[in-house]
Amino acid sequence: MKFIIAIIQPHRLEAVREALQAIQINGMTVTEVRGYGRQGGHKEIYRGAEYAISFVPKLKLEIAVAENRVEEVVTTISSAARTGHVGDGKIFLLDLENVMRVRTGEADEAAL
Amino acid sequence: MKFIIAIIQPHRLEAVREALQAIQINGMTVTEVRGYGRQGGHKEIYRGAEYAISFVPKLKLEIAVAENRVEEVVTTISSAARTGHVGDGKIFLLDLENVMRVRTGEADEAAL
Amino acid sequence: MKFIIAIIQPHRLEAVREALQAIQINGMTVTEVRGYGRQGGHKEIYRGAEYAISFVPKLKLEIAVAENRVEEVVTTISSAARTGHVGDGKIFLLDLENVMRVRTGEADEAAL
Amino acid sequence: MIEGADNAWLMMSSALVLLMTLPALGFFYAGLVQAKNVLSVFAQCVAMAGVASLIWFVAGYSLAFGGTAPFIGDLHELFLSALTRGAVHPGTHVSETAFIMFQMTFAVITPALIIGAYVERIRFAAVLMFSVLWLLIVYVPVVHWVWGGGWLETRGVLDFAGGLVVHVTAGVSALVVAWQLGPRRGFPEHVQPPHAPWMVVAGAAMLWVGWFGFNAGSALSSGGDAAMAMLATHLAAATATLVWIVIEWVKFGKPSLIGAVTGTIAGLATITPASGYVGPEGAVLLGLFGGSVCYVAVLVVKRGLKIDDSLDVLGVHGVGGALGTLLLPFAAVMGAGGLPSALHGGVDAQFLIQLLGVGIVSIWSAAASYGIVKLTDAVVGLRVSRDDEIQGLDFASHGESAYHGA
Amino acid sequence: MIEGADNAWLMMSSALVLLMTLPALGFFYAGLVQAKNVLSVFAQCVAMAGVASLIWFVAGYSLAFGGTAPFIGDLHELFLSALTRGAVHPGTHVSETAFIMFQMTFAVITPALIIGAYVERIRFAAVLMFSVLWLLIVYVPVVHWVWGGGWLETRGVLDFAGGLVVHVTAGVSALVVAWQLGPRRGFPEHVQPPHAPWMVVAGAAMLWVGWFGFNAGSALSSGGDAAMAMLATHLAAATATLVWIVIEWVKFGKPSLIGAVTGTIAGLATITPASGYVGPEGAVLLGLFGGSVCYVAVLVVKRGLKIDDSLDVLGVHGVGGALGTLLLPFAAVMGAGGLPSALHGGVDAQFLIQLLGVGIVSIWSAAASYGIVKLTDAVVGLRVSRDDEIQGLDFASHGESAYHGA
Amino acid sequence: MIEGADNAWLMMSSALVLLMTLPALGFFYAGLVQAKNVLSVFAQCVAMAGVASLIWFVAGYSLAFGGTAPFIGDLHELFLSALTRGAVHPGTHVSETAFIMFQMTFAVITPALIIGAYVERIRFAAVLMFSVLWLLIVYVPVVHWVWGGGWLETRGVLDFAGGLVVHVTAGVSALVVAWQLGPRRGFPEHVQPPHAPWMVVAGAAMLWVGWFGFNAGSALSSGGDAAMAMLATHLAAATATLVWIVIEWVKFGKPSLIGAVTGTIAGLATITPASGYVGPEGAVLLGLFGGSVCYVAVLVVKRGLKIDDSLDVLGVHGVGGALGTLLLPFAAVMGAGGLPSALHGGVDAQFLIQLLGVGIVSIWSAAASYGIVKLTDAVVGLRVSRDDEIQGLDFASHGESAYHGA
Ligand SMILES: Nc1ncnc2c1ncn2[C@@H]1O[C@H](COP(=O)(O)OP(=O)(O)O)[C@@H](O)[C@H]1O
Ligand SMILES: Nc1ncnc2c1ncn2[C@@H]1O[C@H](COP(=O)(O)OP(=O)(O)O)[C@@H](O)[C@H]1O
Ligand SMILES: Nc1ncnc2c1ncn2[C@@H]1O[C@H](COP(=O)(O)OP(=O)(O)O)[C@@H](O)[C@H]1O
Repeated sequence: MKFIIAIIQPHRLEAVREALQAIQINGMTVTEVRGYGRQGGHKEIYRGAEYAISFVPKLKLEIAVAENRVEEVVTTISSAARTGHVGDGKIFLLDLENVMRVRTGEADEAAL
Repeated sequence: MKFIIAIIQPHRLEAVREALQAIQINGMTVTEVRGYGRQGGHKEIYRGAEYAISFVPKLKLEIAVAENRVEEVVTTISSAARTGHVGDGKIFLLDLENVMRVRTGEADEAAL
Repeated sequence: MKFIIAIIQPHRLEAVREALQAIQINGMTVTEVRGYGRQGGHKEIYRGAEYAISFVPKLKLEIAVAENRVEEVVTTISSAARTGHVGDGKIFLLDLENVMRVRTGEADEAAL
Repeated sequence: MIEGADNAWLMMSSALVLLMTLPALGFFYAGLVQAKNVLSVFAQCVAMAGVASLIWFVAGYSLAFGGTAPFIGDLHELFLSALTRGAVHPGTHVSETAFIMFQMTFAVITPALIIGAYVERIRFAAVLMFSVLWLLIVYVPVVHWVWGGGWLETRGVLDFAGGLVVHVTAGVSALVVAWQLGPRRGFPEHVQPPHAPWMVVAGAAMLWVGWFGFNAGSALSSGGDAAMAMLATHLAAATATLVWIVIEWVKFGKPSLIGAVTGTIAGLATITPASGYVGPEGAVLLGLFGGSVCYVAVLVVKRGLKIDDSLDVLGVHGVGGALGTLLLPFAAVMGAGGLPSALHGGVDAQFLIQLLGVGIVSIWSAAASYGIVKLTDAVVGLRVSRDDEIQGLDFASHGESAYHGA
Repeated sequence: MIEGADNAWLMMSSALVLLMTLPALGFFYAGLVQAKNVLSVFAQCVAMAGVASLIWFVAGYSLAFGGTAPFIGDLHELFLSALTRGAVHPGTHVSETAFIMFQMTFAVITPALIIGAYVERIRFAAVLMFSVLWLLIVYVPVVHWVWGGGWLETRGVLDFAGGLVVHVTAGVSALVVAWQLGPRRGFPEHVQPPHAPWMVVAGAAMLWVGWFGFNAGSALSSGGDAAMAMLATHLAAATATLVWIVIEWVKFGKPSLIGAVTGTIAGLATITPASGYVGPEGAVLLGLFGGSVCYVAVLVVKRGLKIDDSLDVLGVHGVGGALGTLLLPFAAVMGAGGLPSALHGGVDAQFLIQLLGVGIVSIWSAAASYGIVKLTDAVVGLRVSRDDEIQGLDFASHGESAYHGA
Repeated sequence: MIEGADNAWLMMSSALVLLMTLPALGFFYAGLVQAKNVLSVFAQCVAMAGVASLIWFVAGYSLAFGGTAPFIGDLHELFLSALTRGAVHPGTHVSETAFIMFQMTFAVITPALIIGAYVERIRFAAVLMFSVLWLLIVYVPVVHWVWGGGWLETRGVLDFAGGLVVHVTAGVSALVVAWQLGPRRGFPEHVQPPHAPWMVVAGAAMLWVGWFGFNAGSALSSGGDAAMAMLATHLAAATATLVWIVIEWVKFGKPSLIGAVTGTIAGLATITPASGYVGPEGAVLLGLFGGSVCYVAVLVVKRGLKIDDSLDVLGVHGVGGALGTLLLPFAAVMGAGGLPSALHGGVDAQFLIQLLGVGIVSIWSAAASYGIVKLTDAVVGLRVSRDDEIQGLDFASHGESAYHGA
């Protein structure tokens, strides 16, 4: 199994969720994060002076998937999240050794 | 070493923390997240109309543990977090290559 | 590639960001988390009674780096984040199998 | 002669009515939008306080209350440059200064109510241009017709504190703006829930309190009439609040807080035109109707017309104001506290006059607003870009964000 | 004859007292609970404004102020249907309408104070049922006894603005409700800290301001007596704030903000019954006692009685109100600003009368509340399910959440 | 003789001015700081309300308004122990009690304004010690000089509602404190943006409303003069708001909300000394100057002087107050609403007198504040440790945190 971590633009969440649902991926965990990257931050004005905000709001999705679905899921996320602008985000792929469903104690792919 | 990521119901935090403390696991990092899964979301009413909230509040615990304690820790978390309802959450197990304590520079299990 | 997870004191963020920028590490993702560890929590007073807050605010940095830069990055973070007090945090090192830039579809180190 | 007590009450009422816009309406509306548009709502309210006050100072007051020509006032009081400290407002015992101030706070809140229709997608420049023109072309003439000795007042139209002048003008115009501007991205399926219901209720609470100034202040005196208007206002608000709670409880099994306070505002809008003419029983009656009719109206606009009048300005304010105006004659004859003597030719005759008022004011508001919106669109553009809408107006229009990591 | 100035002041005071419930008390209490119960607190406050006002309209006012029978008023003013605009409240120069309005805002806030005892675990239906019965069975009779010409007033009990009528009734009843309802999950070891202290202080600040209407409005006139009551109120609040700051500073090394404003409220509750009878020095004395005694009382209830009167309604309001009632005779004789002539038979005699008042009102509040709670439990059930309590009342009872991701 | 209407208006104004400190200024300042220092700002405001009120009660009022010696009042009214309920304030128709109360709210807000200079790094004990001394050594004497029959009043200095007494004293002293205390960590490059702009605007809105009490209340009567002061206040605020919006729009392409409301406060500070002497046109003129001059002043202090007057107390309040004081003679002669007869010896002569007032009050404020700061530093220490500053004053000084996980 793999553990996918995707950083996306906040307003793409619904699109990604729907795209994943369409391919029967029905579980994920979302965190509000702040990203720093090429996109750079922005300037805010405060009483006539400008100051820099280095970090921009992003969402982080964490999705555990079975080995055989990894590619499909990554493609789905990236096409639903893409707007073509700098700052669209990244998808990280980590190895997932095991997973367990708390409620039932099921493990491995049965727990996803 | 392993890196355990547990998604739990927010109100189980204290129970899990106490259970872990009881087995001398004294470090973890907690994040407020929103989960999407079988549990589904809920409906909220807004001026006479209902709309769907797909995500439910969850907590994510991250706990690095030595190899030999993994099983014990996973069992402890899952039994302290279990309520028997859909939405109780998941425990993910990743491999942890190394860890370092910032204050001292200690590495490996000494740093936990 | 490696996936570095660093837990640091909130007020060290700017220092760490600048130190990383100085060595041309220009991407990271930051999350507000609450940590539990040796540092312990603190007491707050509420209407004449004290109660314990077990968790303290921390920041979690996630940084994907190419294999050959791992050591340099870990050292940079840990020296910029260090204050010498308990609670300075930890750095975790996980293996990163792959990464993809959403905007372009680039993969591997090119995507960092 | 200036009566100190009447003047004190009118000044206090002015403070209360300004409180309704700043911060009450700001809270109320800002809590209903998404977190990325919070500051833009407040900025619109603050700018409205600035712009409307200056318009009022330059020409608005003169055009509204100068002379008694049927359709519009005169220009004798431009820049208020002839205003003396001792001047008494005709027919009252309040100073002209206090009267101007009181009315200025009305000129601020009325265009501010329309904000609810265009939040989360309008250009800031369009807000300013629209509001300036709207004040001069819609608001000021209607004030003159109904309160300034104009033709509707001559016909006998009754509007104690602004059911027509404030709520119908704002509500109808809001619909026109929302229609022309188009809906927010995702409307109606993916509209996001109010980002901060606590802010909504804080705003509603201060609106309730401020409304005492709005309605009881409109008595322009501090005696039993003002206090009866306050009592009526409060009872209508209380009743409509409970009506909305009951409806949602029955329908959904849970009464929502936003629903309850929406009922409050509906009750307040409904009692407004009638507040000086009814007693406690009439007020409760208006609260019952206000709560239930506005409940239906909100759904009709959203689902029936499919217009994204985002925060329900027509459904709550427009419908409430019209309803109160129309029910006024019936409510005025209930109980010893009503004022049937104010009716011209009895309940039925007054009802027809009121109907005329609602009709004319609605048509004028709709037509003129349509023209103003078109002009505004042509000159400065109505709507922000899709990217700006997605990013949120707080940053896109004002370069700020509402919440910096607690 | 209606005096415009007195009437204006009473109307203004009514606005201030409504502000105390909406939004002040809402903020104060909502900030003290957990984030998942914020809206339920506001919903309880809003519903209280609706319910209590209608009860007052239907029968409450008549039963409280109709006639001077010893135990309860009459039914002549049901539905306020005989109320005329020109009616003057007997013995004053304010209109009956203004007096009813003013008293209505008291009928709203008193049951709203009790909210602090049952937050985070009560059923919304139980709140409504309890409050309706409590208003009719506890509040209205006590108002009649103390202010409506009833038997305690005849005996000479002094309660200027509601130390007995408002704070003792609410405080004692709160304890009974909290006891019957049982503690929140985790009480007392794992009680969560207030989720938003800024909200608590915002509420306390507005309570302080609104209290001027509460106390100085109770003079029912706008002369030197009202202003002295305002001055006394302010000084007692200021003093008790500092007392609490000093105690915590000494005890914990850090004065907390919530502590400071709890002191404020304690001082305000303590001065309330005495505010019309004391001068500045008496006020400062009451502030000193109010701050320190309530500090101890809060700890005693929580640790001693182990009752989860969650937001300390008894410790702050009940004890403060009783204390002020009892100290009134002593404070009234201090300085030129006091009003010793108001005392019946001197300080000691008056003290005994006051003691009688506190005793009777406490006993009645406790006994009647016990019965009402039992009945409410039997009919609609007092407490939400464990799951609902864990999930939070905002969603469980109202289908909403207070904060949607900033 | 006490006039009920004047007294009612003054009481109401007192409530409004207290609202300016609690919660308005609290919100305004707390929104501008970082999330970890929110509660400390509120705590400073609350403590100020406590401390300043008691100082006023003990000796402040007596020293400010007792007798007409040129430099300081007398001690006849210590502890207000001779204050009677019927006493009339000389030269007015308000009760002495109401006057004391009104002035007490000024004594609360003036030192509270200075909070803006020292937020995020001062010790709480230093706040208290500095404020007590500052009230007695700076504020009270200046009140006496300008309003209490002292030497500046004798010279003919005009200051209707506190341009000199409140804003210049606070602004100049703020600069001295900020300079002595040193800048916040990271100033000026890494200063964090305001953590909650919505809180800033909520505070500004309530300040705007409360300022009606501040300025129009200073008329000490409720007739046309008070209402003209209110009108002038409102127009200046509205104008300066728009000025700031326009400047930022032109300069940055986006008008910020915090900029707009900073303009509001600048306009309000500027009109304050002149509010009783000008008509609508003079008010708009002052708004134009207030908005633009304070805009420049804020930048000059930060970039030119490089002093971390964190929330711009000098740039906004000090400069605004001085500016209004100096422009007063010119604005007073505009339009029928001005009061040229109040000027001593014409516009130019009065200007020189005003200049004297600004000069003297600035020098006294600066010199005395310098001494007080030094003494405070020696006795309790001015600044928290570096660790405490990093951790934030909310926890370090008060043991609390503002936001517990929504
Ligand atoms: N090396 C990295 N490690 C972790 N997160 C990163 C890294 N680089 C970028 N990110 C995350 O991805 C987001 C988008 O990256 P950015 O460089 O701005 O745009 P793009 O991915 O389109 O090139 C950042 O805001 C940050 O959250
Ligand atoms: N595939 C997944 N990847 C990551 N997180 C998941 C995944 N599936 C579920 N989760 C997380 O676990 C939580 C509980 O899952 P859910 O399916 O609702 O209940 P259960 O685990 O009891 O079957 C979700 O809210 C989500 O945060
Ligand atoms: N075993 C662990 N797993 C995950 N996070 C941990 C673990 N131990 C500590 N942490 C995180 O690191 C932070 C600092 O740890 P702590 O023990 O307090 O200090 P130090 O690292 O200086 O010994 C904690 O607040 C927590 O967020």
